[in-house]
Amino acid sequence: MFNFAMTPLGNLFFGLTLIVFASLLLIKNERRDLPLHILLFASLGVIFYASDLITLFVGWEIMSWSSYFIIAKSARIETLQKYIIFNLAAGFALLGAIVLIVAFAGTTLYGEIDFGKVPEALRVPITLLLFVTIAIKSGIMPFHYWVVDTYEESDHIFSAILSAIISKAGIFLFIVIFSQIIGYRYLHGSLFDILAWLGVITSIVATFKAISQEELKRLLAYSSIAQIGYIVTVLALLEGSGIEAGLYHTIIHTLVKLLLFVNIASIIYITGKTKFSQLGNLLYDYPALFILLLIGIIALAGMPPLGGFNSKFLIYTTLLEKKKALLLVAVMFSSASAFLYCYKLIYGIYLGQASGDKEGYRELPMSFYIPQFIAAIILVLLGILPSLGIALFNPILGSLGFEVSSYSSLFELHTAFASFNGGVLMGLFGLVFALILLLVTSMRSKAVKVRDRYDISYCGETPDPQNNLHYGYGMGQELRRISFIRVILENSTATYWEHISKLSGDSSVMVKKLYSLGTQYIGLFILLFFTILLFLGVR
Amino acid sequence: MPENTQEGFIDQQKVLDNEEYSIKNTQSIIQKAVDWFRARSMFVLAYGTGCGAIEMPPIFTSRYDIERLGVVGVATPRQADILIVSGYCSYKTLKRVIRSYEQMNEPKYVIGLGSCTINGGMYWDSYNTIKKLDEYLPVDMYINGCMPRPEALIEGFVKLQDNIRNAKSEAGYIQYRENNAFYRANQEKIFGKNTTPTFEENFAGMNQ
Amino acid sequence: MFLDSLAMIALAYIFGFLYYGLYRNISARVHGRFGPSLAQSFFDSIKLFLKENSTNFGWMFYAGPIIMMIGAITTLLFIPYLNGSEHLVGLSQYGNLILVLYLMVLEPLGNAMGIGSNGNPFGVMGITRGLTRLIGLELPFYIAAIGLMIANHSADIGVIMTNQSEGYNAFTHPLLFIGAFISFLGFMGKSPFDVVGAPQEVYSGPATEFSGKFFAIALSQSAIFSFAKLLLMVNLFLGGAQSLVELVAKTFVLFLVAVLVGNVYARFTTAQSVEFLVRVPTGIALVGLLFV
Amino acid sequence: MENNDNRLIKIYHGPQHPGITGNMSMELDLLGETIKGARTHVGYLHRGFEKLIERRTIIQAFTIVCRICVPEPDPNEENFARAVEGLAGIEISQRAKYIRVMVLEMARLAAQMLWMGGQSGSIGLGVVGQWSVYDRDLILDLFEELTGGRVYHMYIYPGGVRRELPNGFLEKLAQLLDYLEGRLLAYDSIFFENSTFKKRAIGVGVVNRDEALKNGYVGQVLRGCGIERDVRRDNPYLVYDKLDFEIPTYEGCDVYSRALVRRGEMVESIKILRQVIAQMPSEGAIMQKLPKHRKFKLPKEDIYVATESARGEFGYYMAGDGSEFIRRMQVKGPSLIHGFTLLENLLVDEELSNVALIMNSLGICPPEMER
Repeated sequence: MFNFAMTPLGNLFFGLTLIVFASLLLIKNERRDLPLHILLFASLGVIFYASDLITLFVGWEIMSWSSYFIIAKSARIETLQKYIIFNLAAGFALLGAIVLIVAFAGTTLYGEIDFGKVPEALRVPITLLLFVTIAIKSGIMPFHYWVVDTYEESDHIFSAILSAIISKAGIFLFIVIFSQIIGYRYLHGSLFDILAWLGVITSIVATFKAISQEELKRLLAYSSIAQIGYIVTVLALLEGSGIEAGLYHTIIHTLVKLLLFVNIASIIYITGKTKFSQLGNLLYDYPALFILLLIGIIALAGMPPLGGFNSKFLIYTTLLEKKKALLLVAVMFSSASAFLYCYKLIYGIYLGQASGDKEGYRELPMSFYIPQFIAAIILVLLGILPSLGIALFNPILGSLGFEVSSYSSLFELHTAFASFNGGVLMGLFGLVFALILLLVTSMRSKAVKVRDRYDISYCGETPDPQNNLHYGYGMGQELRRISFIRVILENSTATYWEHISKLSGDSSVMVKKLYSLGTQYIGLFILLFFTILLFLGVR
Repeated sequence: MPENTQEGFIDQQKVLDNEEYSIKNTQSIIQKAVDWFRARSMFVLAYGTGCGAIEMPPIFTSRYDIERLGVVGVATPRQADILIVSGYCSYKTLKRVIRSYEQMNEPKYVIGLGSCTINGGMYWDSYNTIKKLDEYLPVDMYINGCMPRPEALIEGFVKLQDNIRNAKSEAGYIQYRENNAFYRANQEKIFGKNTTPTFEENFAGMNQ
Repeated sequence: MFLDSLAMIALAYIFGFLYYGLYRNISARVHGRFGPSLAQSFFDSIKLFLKENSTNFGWMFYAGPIIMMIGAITTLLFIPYLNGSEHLVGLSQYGNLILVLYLMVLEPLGNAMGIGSNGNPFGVMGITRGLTRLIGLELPFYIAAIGLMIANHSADIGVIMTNQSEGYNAFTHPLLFIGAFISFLGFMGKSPFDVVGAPQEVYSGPATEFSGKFFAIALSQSAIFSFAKLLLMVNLFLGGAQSLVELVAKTFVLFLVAVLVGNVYARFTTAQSVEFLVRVPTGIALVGLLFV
Repeated sequence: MENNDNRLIKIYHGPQHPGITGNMSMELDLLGETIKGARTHVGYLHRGFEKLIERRTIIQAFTIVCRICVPEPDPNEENFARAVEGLAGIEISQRAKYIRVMVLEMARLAAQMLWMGGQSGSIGLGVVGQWSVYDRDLILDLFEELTGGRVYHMYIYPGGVRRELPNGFLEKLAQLLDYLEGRLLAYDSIFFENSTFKKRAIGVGVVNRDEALKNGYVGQVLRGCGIERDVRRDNPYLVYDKLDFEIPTYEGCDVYSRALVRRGEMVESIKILRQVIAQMPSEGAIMQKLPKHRKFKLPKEDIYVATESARGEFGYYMAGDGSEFIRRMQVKGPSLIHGFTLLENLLVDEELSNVALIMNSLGICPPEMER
């Protein structure tokens, strides 16, 4: 009944899952429900290693439901409703697509499906159904409505799983369905152009939304949406190099979000506070956490010399090769705007002046550091050896039937447009850092340490510790003065979905009214129905 | 001490001119070079404490153009080398002036501008202004007059540069560090214990 | 390679400060005064290095100027100085334009780290302004860079530079050049885009707490970095230079235009500058991109 | 304002800040860079003038009144002199009146030049300040020639003016006026017509027209709202009723309107000065005979006099008590109401970038606010 196969693609995703789960399960968490987590883990394994559509679907549903029950422990009922409605829709869409494919192809096994047998007219609806599934799971506009609330309200550690792995199930589905099962030659290109634009618009909107957030986890949730937007954009190019770039970004994003969510979970564990306006100046209390977060946001922003740059580089060069200039402009714009929320994240928590006292802070268990360390080390390693990722993806590309990219050394990331050497870059950074540090410390000028954090240049006045000096909330507020960003910030899909829910509520009331009508009306309706049938039949 | 003049006052100019009492010029070559650079580049924190602020725009703009001498205005005390106390200081202002001065990094110099910083000037009998600035801060250069002309200001700067370059007099910041108790006591006369907050801490850090 | 890189840094340091001295002099002439000596900026930076003490806000405070300096130096080393020369190439064969575009952002981000750690609200406001301005600033520049990369089928700066033998990109792609140039004015921190450290608004912005050697490093890096930016503009749009003399001439012309424009415009607010940058130069550059 | 949940941050804009006009301070509550609350802090410049004057004789007091407002000391001297003359019943000569008008208008011109530097500096347009401070210095040179002082003149004296005009002074003044008139065109192109200045200034710092009258705002704030108020016209003193000049008004109520009003006033000042040069009687005493120093006593009466300074109505209330000391002197400058009521209200929901801009356009002068 259920068929499984070990594929390189499955290996990659399952490997990521393994890293995330193994490191996260080490963290002691009294609220965690272990059986459900194991069920979720197993379901992810089923998805990644399935080799027929029914198995895939079963895995998919188990994944949705097991995460539902995990989220249900902490989330509000509205959030749960949002989650389950959207994920049910995703499941139904997937089921619909599978049924249609199987009905015409006659088999559920990946290898035997010939999409050519599906009539032309049905190909677009099937693609659309799959789009809906992928968009809901990965949170592409306008289907990201459930994502942010769910991320915010689920358990702090589970948010990491949601962002790092479960959102990637949509990416996995994209690659498997479109490149392996259906095959790019049968697909309608313009539909995917629209999807690419949807992806990039998602990332722009989510970036600005992220900047204006006040809650730590909401910022990260929007940032997840934005990053997955890039992946979808580059996958929707339907190219081998696109898959390569998408996979690279998937890896980076998984690691980064693992690091960031666990880091923020640690901060919330220590302080019990969840807002930028309540935190600040934790740098000298938790330097290790700070440096880990710094590594995380450097990778998130895609700055050299860490691994984050490699995937951005691949995305850009892929778009350049396809001459998608406008798409590339939009991607770069979004990624340039992302610096602001990256900085807000690190400033709001670790820098600036403390807002409020530090009483009641808890000791952080060492287990919180492990996932962050693992992620950070891999990110640094990928920065030095950028072609490590390519080495990893080449079997996948080969198994999917794409051209394999070549690389001369692991240090160098080579594309048709350009190449760069990660080892040289990292070496240069280290060398310059060391030299300048030497210069600074050996200088004649003594650095006099300020004992009082409030000894700042404050226009001659003396700041009062009672007054807030932490800019955590204010950062990004000024964006509302810029007209096009204001448009983004003040509109949300919430109103749209609320409208739909109101509409469906109204219609259900109508249906209900229909049922509560008197018998004579029902008779009338039946008469009407048959009359219409008769007319139709005569025609 | 040089001989007193008939009025019983010490002739300050004679003190300055007297080789015996002027500070021995014992700069090493390196120190000479360092002092040359310090004299050549002066970042000024022009604190407009009083009327004197009105003669600041002319010296920084095109008529008198003090940037020729390497004198530039900066906004924050952290980068400044020279604090210009321009005119009388009310008690409230004095506190801010002292705080700005303490936030400056050594070497730092103070220019007192106008008669009010010397002896209270016009406001000798005012209840809210200090009379002698050098009871609270070490003043390296006084420029008298009400208003001092821009030319006088420029001359003050040139003299101060000369003093720094040739190490003619002991810089005020050293006095402030070494005779801190004196200044502190005078400041406390005005502010009570409620003086600038990071006063002690800054000096504690410096001695390390 | 090491000596080569050192020579690049030294040249950039000297030219950067000389240009800054020229900037002060030219501005002074516009103001109707003499201005300081050309070497005044050197004196300032050496004086700052020689200050007896400088205020320090903890170990993270060191990081700000250092990361800024790294940003400036790495940007510089990945841009070749001369067209078709073996010398003064630095590490440019290991990098490309996309990398340089990203390295240029390192400076504000590194700055942000150090300034955040001192807890001065003015500094953070300046940083936020800078990062907000970056949103608008990068857009036209990126569009121009993308246009050039697509037109040349390469993201290698050297290739783009040598491909201009028949005509400078500034003339073959004038719209891209105009767009990039306006955003270049912003990158140089000239009016009307000088919102970051606006003294009348946010005290000194990011530099508020920098003193002594930290400020000296910040000044040096800004000299190196502005020369790197000039170099990038010359390489991308003016066909690079065959010799150092030509390089100086070309960068100086660009610099002069930036100075003169900066002198006669008032400062925008942050929102106004982003809106302006997103409307005008981006529009121009987008039209230019369509021609490519 | 309630700082709920640390959303607002508190910063001080001044006293040691390049964006503040003089030694005062604004305490600002910021949400992002948007101001949610503003409080003016003063006291940095308080010298107790009104107290000091009580223990000085009239002649002694005359030397310190000019220090009340530094950028523009002459309206103080004029107010003081006119109040003493009013109380003591001294009538000054026509020639002295013309000289006083000349000094006042030169001072207005110089003050507007300085304002122009400040206003343009507040938006980073340094070049205008460099030029205008230079041009102001040329006026100060004439002042120096006339009175001996660049900034503080101590020239307008109860009973007239202190010194005769130097030889050829009026010709020099006429030359300077021609020069300044030419310079105004340059300022137009670089400042008043500058597209970036317009973009910054139009629609910023809009004063409510009704409140402007109700709260007693004066000067450019009123005239920038299109309300034609000017002490020189409404309540003429000296020889202003014999001079032909207009009161420029603009309807915008914003920073730009106020800038244009000031520009118009510069033109009018030049016009007035030319008329003064033409009309000034060449003969006549400049100084009335005054009682001896210790016998110069003021009757037990009080008086209010007002002069139109470069920033609006500047009034003195003076009361004598029959002794050689002034019993009470109260200064009413334009800055107090502008700096407190108006500025605190205007800044709410404004950007931080516009604080210096608005403050400069209101013409706030802290020394005169605190005395």
